[in-house]
Amino acid sequence: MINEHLPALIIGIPLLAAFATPLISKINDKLRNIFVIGILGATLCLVISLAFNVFNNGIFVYVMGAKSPGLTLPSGYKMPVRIILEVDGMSIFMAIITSIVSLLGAIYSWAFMHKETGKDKYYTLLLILAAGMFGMEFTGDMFNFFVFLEITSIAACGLVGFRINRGESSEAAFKTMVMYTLGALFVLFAIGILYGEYDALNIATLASRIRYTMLDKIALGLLVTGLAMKAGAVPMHMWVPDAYAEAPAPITMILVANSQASLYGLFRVCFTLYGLTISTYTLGWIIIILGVLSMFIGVTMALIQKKIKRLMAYHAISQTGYMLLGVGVGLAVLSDANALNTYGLKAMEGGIFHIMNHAMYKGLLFLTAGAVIYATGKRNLNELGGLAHKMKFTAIFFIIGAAAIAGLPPFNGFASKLIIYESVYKFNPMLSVIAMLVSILTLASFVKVFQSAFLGPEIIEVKKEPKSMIFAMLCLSVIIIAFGLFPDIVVDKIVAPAANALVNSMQYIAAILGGA
Amino acid sequence: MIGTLETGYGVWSALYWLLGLVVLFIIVYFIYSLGGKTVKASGDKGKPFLSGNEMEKEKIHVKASNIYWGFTEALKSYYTPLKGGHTGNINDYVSWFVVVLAIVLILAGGL
Amino acid sequence: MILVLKSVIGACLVAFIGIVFGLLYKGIDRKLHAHMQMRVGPPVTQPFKDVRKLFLKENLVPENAVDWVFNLMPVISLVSVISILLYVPMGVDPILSTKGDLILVLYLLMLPAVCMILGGFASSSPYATVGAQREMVMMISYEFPLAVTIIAIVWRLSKIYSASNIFTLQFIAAHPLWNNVGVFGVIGLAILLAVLLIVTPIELSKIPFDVPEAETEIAGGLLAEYSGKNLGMFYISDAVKTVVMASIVVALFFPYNISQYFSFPQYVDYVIDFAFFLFKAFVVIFVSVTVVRTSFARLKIDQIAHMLWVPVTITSIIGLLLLYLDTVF
Amino acid sequence: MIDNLPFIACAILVILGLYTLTFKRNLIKIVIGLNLVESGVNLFLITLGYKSNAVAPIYTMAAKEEMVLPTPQALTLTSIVIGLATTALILSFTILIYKHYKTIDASKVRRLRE
Repeated sequence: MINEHLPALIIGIPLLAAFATPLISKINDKLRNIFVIGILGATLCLVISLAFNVFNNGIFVYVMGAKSPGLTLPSGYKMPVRIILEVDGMSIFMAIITSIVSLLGAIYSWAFMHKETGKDKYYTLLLILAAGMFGMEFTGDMFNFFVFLEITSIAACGLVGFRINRGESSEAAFKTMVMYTLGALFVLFAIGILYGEYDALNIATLASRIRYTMLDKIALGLLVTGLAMKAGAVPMHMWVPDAYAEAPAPITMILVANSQASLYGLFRVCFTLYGLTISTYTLGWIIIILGVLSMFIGVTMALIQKKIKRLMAYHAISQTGYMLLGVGVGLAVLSDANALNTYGLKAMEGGIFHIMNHAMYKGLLFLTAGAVIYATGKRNLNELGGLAHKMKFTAIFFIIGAAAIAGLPPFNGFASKLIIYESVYKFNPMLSVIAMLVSILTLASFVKVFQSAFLGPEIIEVKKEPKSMIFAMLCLSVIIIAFGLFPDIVVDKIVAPAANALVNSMQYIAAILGGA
Repeated sequence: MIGTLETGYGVWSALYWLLGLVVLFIIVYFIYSLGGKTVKASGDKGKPFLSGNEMEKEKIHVKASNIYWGFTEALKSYYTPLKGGHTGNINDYVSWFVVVLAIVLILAGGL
Repeated sequence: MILVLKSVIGACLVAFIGIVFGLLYKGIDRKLHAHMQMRVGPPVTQPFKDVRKLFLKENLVPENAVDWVFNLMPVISLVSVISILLYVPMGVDPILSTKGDLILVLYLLMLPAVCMILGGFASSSPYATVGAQREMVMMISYEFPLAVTIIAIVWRLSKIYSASNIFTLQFIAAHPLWNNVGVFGVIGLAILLAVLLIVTPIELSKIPFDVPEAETEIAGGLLAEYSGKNLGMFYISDAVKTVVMASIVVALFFPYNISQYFSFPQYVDYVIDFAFFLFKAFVVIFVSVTVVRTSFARLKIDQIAHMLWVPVTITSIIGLLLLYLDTVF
Repeated sequence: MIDNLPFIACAILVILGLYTLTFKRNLIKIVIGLNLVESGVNLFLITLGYKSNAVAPIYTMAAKEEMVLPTPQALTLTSIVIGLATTALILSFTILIYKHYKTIDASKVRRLRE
């Protein structure tokens, strides 16, 4: 029974729980925390069971209010008109990331947000954000995608500006909101164009009808730019450091997953919607160039930052570049079966694996940054120093996260970067070289953070980090190390299905339209 | 073989490396333990060498913005325009978006 | 199972080889350096004596230092640098040839340097911090030419062979590129070799690139606060790193063996190949360490950064382009 | 040509909005610019479903069979609601910014940069 309705439940449960949260927090704060963590834990379980379902039985199609998508209308017209959720390997891959990250974010928030007011709104927004991300990942309908995109935008900006006692928070939230809304409006514009041309909103139906006219090209450009902006690609990245630095640390971790949900949307548009009709070579190059710019400019800007979370935010940009690079190479050779099989698919696997790794280690790093800010009340690296004397746990977690993001073996970042280097070079050797260079610049800037915050003489007072924060960081560290030691299992079991799902867009279409 | 990642053109197995690392760690730690005993120095002996200058604790710590001087100095001509580009002005954020939109539209239109 | 056994025994073996020959090369280097300056110089066994003396001394931890980082880093540095030798061919195939490749070696090469940097930072001395940040700046600066060199070679190889282990050093060493390229290719390879020979002394922070240590300027730099066995560990890992760098250069550019010209039993072949490898490594160290450090004076850190980011980078890209041209014509 | 007039109007609205967003420094005006873009997009959506001489799709018992396409209207309604939410949120941030910075000049509201 539950099995049939999994996708709807995964979106619905957090969404309903979000509006129950203010009521429950009227009773008791602790009860509310347990409730939120319980809901997100339950969602994680549902996602995992859906994942098994998808990996065993292929694409999972869920039609709101009907048994199958192929039902005819009363007038005899046969076409998928209902709201359809379509879950394939890539969607479920993203949903796994989202659910892990939001659960750990909620656990970390317990102690981190302990002294703040307005926690009921905080948790409500957190749950809405999670629900919105699941929606973006599961939906099989372009307009639904826009709606969920806006839900995440509103919830995310509400959380970015959560600390209304800080002017900077409001500023960051304002800027982010303007950018998010603008991007989403252009996405809506593109959806309008597609609807006007093909009279459909369903992704599969659209994909099967697209003829690649001039209007389609415009729609493609709008979609790519809008979604790439929300994913934080250079040179549309400037909101990223603002938003990431000003949001509370657990929220920043979830915002990373939110950006990745937009990245998912970008890939879905490029591969599934347009991948069948056009030679994607130029499109692939556009994505690769965005990726290379993001990697390089992101990391060089990070190197000179003074605020700990701003620095990490620039790294989030630069790591997004790796994903764009890996998947972009796959996209560029999509129509060349030989190249796709020899290195294109591997590059995509690297890029997609990197999405998951990045969510984990960047989450960990933001959490350690949160712990530092919690313990000292200082955000500026110039004022910090000597924390490793007292905060041993945080220091060790920071080392793990930093080594993973810099791609030092044996952590997970190394595995995904290795796949990217060793497949991308075949497409163009300079891409690999730049990726390797960016990796060491990343290392350099994290060594800087470690030196200025954790090492040196004890010069500031610190509070001890609470247990719930340590627990959340520990979970992420364990995931990072496990993925680093057994990368082949992760790649085979969940990354390869995701990459294949993107490449085989015929299957995605056939699941809705039936044997296309 | 579990733990061996094939990348298409290369290979990596963390487990064997870790095994080698453990063995090496035992060997190296054995050599290390042959050395003299470790003493946490205090007083004059434990102060950092500063060519005879007396300094407060806070001043000894090199601050974050002073690190990597040689790098930023060598790449000054790269960093100056880059820093100038990040104005923090919302108008510029939107302009960049519009510029990229235009470029992507031109490129995508020319497919 | 055999591989497990091999990696255990191999680890002991490379630890022995790395430490002994590393210190030996260091002694030879010092001797030759002295001779070139018309001095007599210390005996070849002097590095061993130095290490022994350091191990007899007390191991001081400064007051402000973060102890656990400060004491852990020398050990990890030596462990990680020796572990590279598991993947590098030394005349014979590497021990873990099927379990790691060239990119891994590059990353492992960073580990000892990072350990030294963190150790320097952890000692909380301004001189050490300055030295450590210089080391880091050098690392980021030489990465680009180094990456270009390696990717160019592998990319050119991948145009000829389509094996699934092109990135392993075993494969690269078994298929020397010199034999398979045209005129442009040979010039390009020579340029890349030159780049790698420039990068080698920087990687090892030898004069003229010894700004991180720079005794006359910042009092020993990142090792300023280290003493006793901790310093000994760094001393040994520096020696081992020399062997590692030399063997990477040998594996990439001079993988030729001489055993096939004789008809000895196989185990003698191994010994001959290994001895020939030691000779090639010695030549590399002599050219890129001893000669260079005798002939030049120390550069400033921003000069090094600039030199690596502009001229050396451009040179390496020219090498890559020539290799590319070679596939066209 | 005359049939395309609504589309041209949409394009003009969007471009005007982008102009406002790019060149106006007042934060309130930036919000207005955002709303202009939004109106343009909404107008575009609603125009898509237009049929001449057809009735609104809510009259199920109407004498004429011809109806305007209902889906774009539903889309537009949703989009308007979302637009309202974003505008409200963004204006409340503007109020907060004014409280902390005592200005709503975009060139002065930039403590976060580099």
